[in-house]
Amino acid sequence: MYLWLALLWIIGWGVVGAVLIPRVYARRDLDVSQAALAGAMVGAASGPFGLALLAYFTPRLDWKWVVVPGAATVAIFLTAFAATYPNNLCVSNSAFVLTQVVNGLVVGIIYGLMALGLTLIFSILGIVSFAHGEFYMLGGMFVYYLTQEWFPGLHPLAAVVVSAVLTFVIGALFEVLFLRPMNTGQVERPGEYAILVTFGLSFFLQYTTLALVGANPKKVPRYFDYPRLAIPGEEGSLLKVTPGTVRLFEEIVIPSPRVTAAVIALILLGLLMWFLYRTWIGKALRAVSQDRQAAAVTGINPNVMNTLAFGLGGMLAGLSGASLVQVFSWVPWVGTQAAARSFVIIVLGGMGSLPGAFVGGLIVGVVEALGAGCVPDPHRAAAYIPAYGMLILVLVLLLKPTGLFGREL
Amino acid sequence: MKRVLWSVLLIVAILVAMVPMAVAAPARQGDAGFDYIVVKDDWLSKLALKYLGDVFAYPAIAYYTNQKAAEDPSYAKITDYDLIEIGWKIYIPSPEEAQAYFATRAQTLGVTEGETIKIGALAPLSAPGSVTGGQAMKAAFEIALEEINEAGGVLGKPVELILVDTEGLPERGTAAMERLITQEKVVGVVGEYHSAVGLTAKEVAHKYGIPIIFAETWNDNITASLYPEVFRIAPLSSEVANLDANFIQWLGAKKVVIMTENTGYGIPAAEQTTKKLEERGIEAVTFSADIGTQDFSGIIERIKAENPDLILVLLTGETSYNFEQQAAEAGIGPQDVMMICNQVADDSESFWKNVPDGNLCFYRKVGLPPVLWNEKTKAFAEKYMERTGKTGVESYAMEAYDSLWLMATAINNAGSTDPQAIIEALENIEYEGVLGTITFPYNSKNPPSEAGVEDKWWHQFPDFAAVFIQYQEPGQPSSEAPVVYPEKFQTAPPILP
Amino acid sequence: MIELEVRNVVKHFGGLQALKGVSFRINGPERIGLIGPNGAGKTTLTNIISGVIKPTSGTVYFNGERIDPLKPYEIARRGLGRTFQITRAFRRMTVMENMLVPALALHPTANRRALEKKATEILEFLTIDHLAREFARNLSGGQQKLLELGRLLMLDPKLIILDEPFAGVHPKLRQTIWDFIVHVNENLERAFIIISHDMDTIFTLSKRLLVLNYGELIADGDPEAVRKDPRVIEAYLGEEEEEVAA
Amino acid sequence: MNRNALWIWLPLGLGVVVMLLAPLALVSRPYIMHIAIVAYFYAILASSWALLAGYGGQFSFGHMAFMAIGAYTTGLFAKFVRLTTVPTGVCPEITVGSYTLFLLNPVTAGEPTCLDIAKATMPAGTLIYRPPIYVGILLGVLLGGVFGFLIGVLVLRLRQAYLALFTIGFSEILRVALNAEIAITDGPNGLELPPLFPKGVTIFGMYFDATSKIPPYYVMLFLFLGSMVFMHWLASSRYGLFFRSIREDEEAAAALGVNIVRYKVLLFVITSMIAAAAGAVEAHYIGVITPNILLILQMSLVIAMAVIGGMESLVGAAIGAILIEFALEFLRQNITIGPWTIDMTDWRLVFFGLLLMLTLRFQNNGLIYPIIQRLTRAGVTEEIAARRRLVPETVQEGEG
Repeated sequence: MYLWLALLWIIGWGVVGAVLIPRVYARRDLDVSQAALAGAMVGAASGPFGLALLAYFTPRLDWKWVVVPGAATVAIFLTAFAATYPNNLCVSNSAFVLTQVVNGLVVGIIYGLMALGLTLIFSILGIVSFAHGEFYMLGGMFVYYLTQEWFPGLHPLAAVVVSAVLTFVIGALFEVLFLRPMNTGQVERPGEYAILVTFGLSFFLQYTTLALVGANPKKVPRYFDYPRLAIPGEEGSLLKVTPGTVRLFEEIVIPSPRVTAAVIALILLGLLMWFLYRTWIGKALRAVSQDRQAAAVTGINPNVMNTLAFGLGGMLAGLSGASLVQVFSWVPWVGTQAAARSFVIIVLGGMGSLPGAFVGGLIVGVVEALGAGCVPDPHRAAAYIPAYGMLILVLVLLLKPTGLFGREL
Repeated sequence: MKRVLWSVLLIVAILVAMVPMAVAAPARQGDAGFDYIVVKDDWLSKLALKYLGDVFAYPAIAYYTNQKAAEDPSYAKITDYDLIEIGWKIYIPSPEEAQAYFATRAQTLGVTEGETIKIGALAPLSAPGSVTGGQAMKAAFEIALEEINEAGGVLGKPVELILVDTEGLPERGTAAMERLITQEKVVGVVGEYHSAVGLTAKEVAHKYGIPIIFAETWNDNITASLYPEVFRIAPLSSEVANLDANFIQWLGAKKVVIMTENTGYGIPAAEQTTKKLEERGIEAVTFSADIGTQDFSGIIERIKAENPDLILVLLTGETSYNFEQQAAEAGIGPQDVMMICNQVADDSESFWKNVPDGNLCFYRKVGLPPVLWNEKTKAFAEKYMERTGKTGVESYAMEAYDSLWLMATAINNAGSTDPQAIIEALENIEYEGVLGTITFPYNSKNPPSEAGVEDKWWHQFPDFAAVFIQYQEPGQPSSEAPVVYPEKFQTAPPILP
Repeated sequence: MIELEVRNVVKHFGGLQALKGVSFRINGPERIGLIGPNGAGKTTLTNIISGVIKPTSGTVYFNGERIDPLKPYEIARRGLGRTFQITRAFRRMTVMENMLVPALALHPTANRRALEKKATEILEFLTIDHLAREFARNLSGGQQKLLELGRLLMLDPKLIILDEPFAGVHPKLRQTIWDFIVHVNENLERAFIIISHDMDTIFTLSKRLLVLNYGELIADGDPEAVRKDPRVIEAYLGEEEEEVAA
Repeated sequence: MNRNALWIWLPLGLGVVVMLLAPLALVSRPYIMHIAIVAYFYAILASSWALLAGYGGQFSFGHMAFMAIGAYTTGLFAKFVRLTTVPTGVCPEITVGSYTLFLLNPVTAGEPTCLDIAKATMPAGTLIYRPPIYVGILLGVLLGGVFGFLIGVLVLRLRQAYLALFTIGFSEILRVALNAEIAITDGPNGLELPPLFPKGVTIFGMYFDATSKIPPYYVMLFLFLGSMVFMHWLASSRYGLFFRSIREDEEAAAALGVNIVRYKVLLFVITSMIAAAAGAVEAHYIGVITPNILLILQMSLVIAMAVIGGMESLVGAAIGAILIEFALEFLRQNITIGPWTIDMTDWRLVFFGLLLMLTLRFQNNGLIYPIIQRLTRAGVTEEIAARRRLVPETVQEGEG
């Protein structure tokens, strides 16, 4: 009951604030870039009182005006939630909440890696690849076929590397064949063309895979069996490792394949950062993403960079697939939801922002875990999983289309 | 101009691609056979299309050429249909000769020349349907079809099976039924996996009065609408719930978590099971998830907090594997609490690959327990596993196989393809199948209302057997996994975690 | 009546002061050149007058009505037309369709044939009437500039702001544009504000010159006076090289 | 009427005549009729999407969501709304005159609704009516328009990929909600709807029962032709010019006096209403509607139809949709399990994806539109060349 009242308050005054405050600011010739978001947050947190003050004094809006009332809104929501469902595990059991958060973070790292590929493509080519999920699917499929069917006994990590190369090649090939014409003026509406042609690619890859490998779920055994380990000791251990699980503080259990996947993802992130910031090609890529013309003048061939970026982007998706095929069962349509999640992440983080993709991945991971963990009705909790991310997407696009770390639109 | 040319070319290409599929090109009549020297870019099917008007008539060319080669060495000998060389002399038969060849060939297969009897089949073969299930059913249909035709077909004519993809979508189910009945003029329809599709398909069958035997649609309402055309050899959802509840009670569980999929199969099944469990004083909590959910970690923590003695998995396909393995990894797998895994676990190779930590899983298997397998079941299982490379036979494959055989038998019994006659034959049938002896005791002569049973038993195969099997060693093939319940079939006691 | 009054317009972009209180008046069908070094605020001023951006402070009146709070399309419908620095023809529409957009926006219920006739006349003057059914994307750059001018005239504007009308145009077409401006200004009595980097053209073409430098209006007068203005000379000293490049 | 116009109107007129008379030939082949009805349904969706995206440049992936809003509105209306002569006293209701309009409460299967409870107390002979189908359809169209307005206003600032992502998000949320709220929408099982003419219909003295395909064929055909005529009129009126100018360059259009906000929102409202109408009629025809029609796969089908036909042409998109619907159905037919098996179920969508990509890459305007354009623009080049000679002073080439 309290919860619904609180939600009504938050949404109602949030909308009022989001609509009203920009108008007030515009009328007074003030900077309105943050007004919608700040208005929504202040409205949601403090209702008419805060809004009246804001409209009267019209202070300069910086990030504080978003973060503080934002936090207050979350606090109101949580309080109302706790008051309505005092027996909910998210209220009564801190270990449970912690487990959910840690689980969300672990998965979020991998989501982030995948979204990083998408954001890399966006920052260089200026397009959103709708075929991103299929690269993720292919990455996993390649590892499965390499280690289980074609070369049994091949070390999974070697297969991960090969699968990365293959997804890179597919991405680069597609870029050369279908996306390059965009830059040479052969295509009338580049933006729309890019959406559609990647869409077509997604269709093509998914159904070709289905026709070739069928619908039976595939899975690779976990890459590493961890040694048994307990720190400091078996009793009251802080960290306890068994072949299949990693246990923190006795309470938080993370399956080991996920830890492996997250560690692979973190290593890859490091490699990617090194590549982008320390190598000549990486610097050239970043230069192209900042200013195409200027980069071209300094002798960087933007076409090559495009191919490289699309291949790399596909490869990152493929790598996250390759590291998750030991966690989830793999079918040809496995990429659809993963792709949708990547869209959410890059919008949340800011399109084209690398740190944004990583942070966005963590946030989405945690939100999904908490959503599944905390929504009171057990029937709805999991059924709405795909919607949690989409809700973030829609809200971000409405309130702050540039995302957390985005450049101006 | 160039663009228009392109467009016209592409459209023409599409249309040309469609034409041979829509209408088979008529064979040219009256031409005599002749010799032909192979030139560049020839291949047999192309020649067959060109001279015989049928792209699939190439075996006839090979047959006659080889016959001539036996007498006259100047003719080439074709051992591989895909390999002909430039300069080879081959013999292109006249269309009559080609037809004669196919007629004799058909006879050697036990099929008489002439029109075929068409039976329609429904199965989900593309997403969002359960492609896994659909493909298994398809393989079973193929086996049954071959056997039927080898045994001489139906009413002395070969059976033609027209399998239509329903995509798991009710609206596609309607379209598929419309097509089968009005376009293909099938005399009966068999199959289907998804209950949601079954619910709409039965309406079309009823509208046109064509008999349909449902293979794997468990929803009670399918038979409960008392349509004379609708038969079912799959179990009833509510009865399965009853079986599950009995088993759970027998295992001694006090608190059960049901993890179900958010579909026309999962939701009612979970509701019915909950009801049956409550009648037995067992507490049940249901969690539901979208099909295709990958990450269950959030839900699994909640299930853990419920502290159940038993988890019943009503998810299907890869979603069930995802849940079972993740539960095992999080410490509430089958080795920690009792878990009734989904029946897809019966494909043990796939199961162990996807759920390596799934030892001690129970699963329900509809159909006869292996100890009671008849010769037919064993023969089918062998063929099926050979064809699909699987290590077990799913119940829906058995049901698909039986549904087609049942329809063929009924037509033979009826002695005609008249729908009314077939329906009557089905009502009186007593057919030995891989599922056991199939009968439909609650029919127009013995309606459920008079027999004192619920409407859902109408035209329902009542004796569907179901046993519970448990994997007791990691990697165990399902054929070796023991039956643990019911006790009269028990081959080993259950191992409780 | 043509009367534009810009009163003390100030515009900030973050910390940057793009305009520092610009005021001027236009009365009647004048032909005004607006010049200034790069970054002087010429485009900002145009955008404020046409309503694309709002001034931080200050007001703009057009024919006695305050227009700075209005939306761009409302300002356009009041008879204040503009072009953009880069050519912005509607590329996937035919020349005639390009011409009809402003006309129908202004007179939604007008007889289409009459509008087409009017458009044809304008196109004839601009020597591109034979291209009426051609898609704008198939026109050369100069022809697209001509189309933009013609399209603007269909809006029946009282005051026309042209942003670099001669940039990158073939010398022969340049003459056509020049004639067009003079014709519309003198025969149809419309006012012009022309922004250009091309000093020769602008000094010859305009009757009055406004000079912006660092967001301030440093000169306002007839071309000869402006040419001798020490502040203008100072502003342009050392800028000549860049001007040519632009 | 000149020669060119004849070449356009003749085939179009012939096509319409064929469509009108087709049932005479197909009366014994309901399956072909069925495909035709579904093809018209997709044609309406593809052409209205072409108006939205091809003309207006609003790249929405939410078109199926509006269709679903239309379908579910009329479905829920038929499921929950009843009229009676006596107030029930237990259901939420309003009484107007001697009639009471009331809502049934959502219940899980098997439980009694408030009407079942109320029936016990109602006097004998009380009449309970289902409101007519067309009211539900109109409501669906209206609600489609309302949602179109809301989405149109919300996405004003968003371009291209952002708009695409926003609309995907909207449509996914709707799908998940329809899936999860089983008590109301019947979830993935699908909401069952009464047929378009529950009691059958008599046209020109001929009676057609509720299951006959002829009345729904004509309803869908007239909806299709009607919306085509309307959209064609709209596209060739000033609205069409404004939509296209907004697609080309919003800022330039505004500088020429076009009220961008108004026309963008209007475009969303109109196309959403058309989609909703198609969805409502289709849902009644099929008899069941499931949330799966909101899968991105279904949306991509509509988009691909429009693209392959030609996004910038309403007629092109419609023809593309009809051709592809028939092609997909016939390609599907090839799964015969006889001596030879060609598994088209697996490969047909592969070819379809390939066709989409190749069309985009090499035939940007689709496959149908260039042909139409060739007819409508026949002679333009010659005319330009001819008139150029008449105007010798024309300067040949600028140096853009």
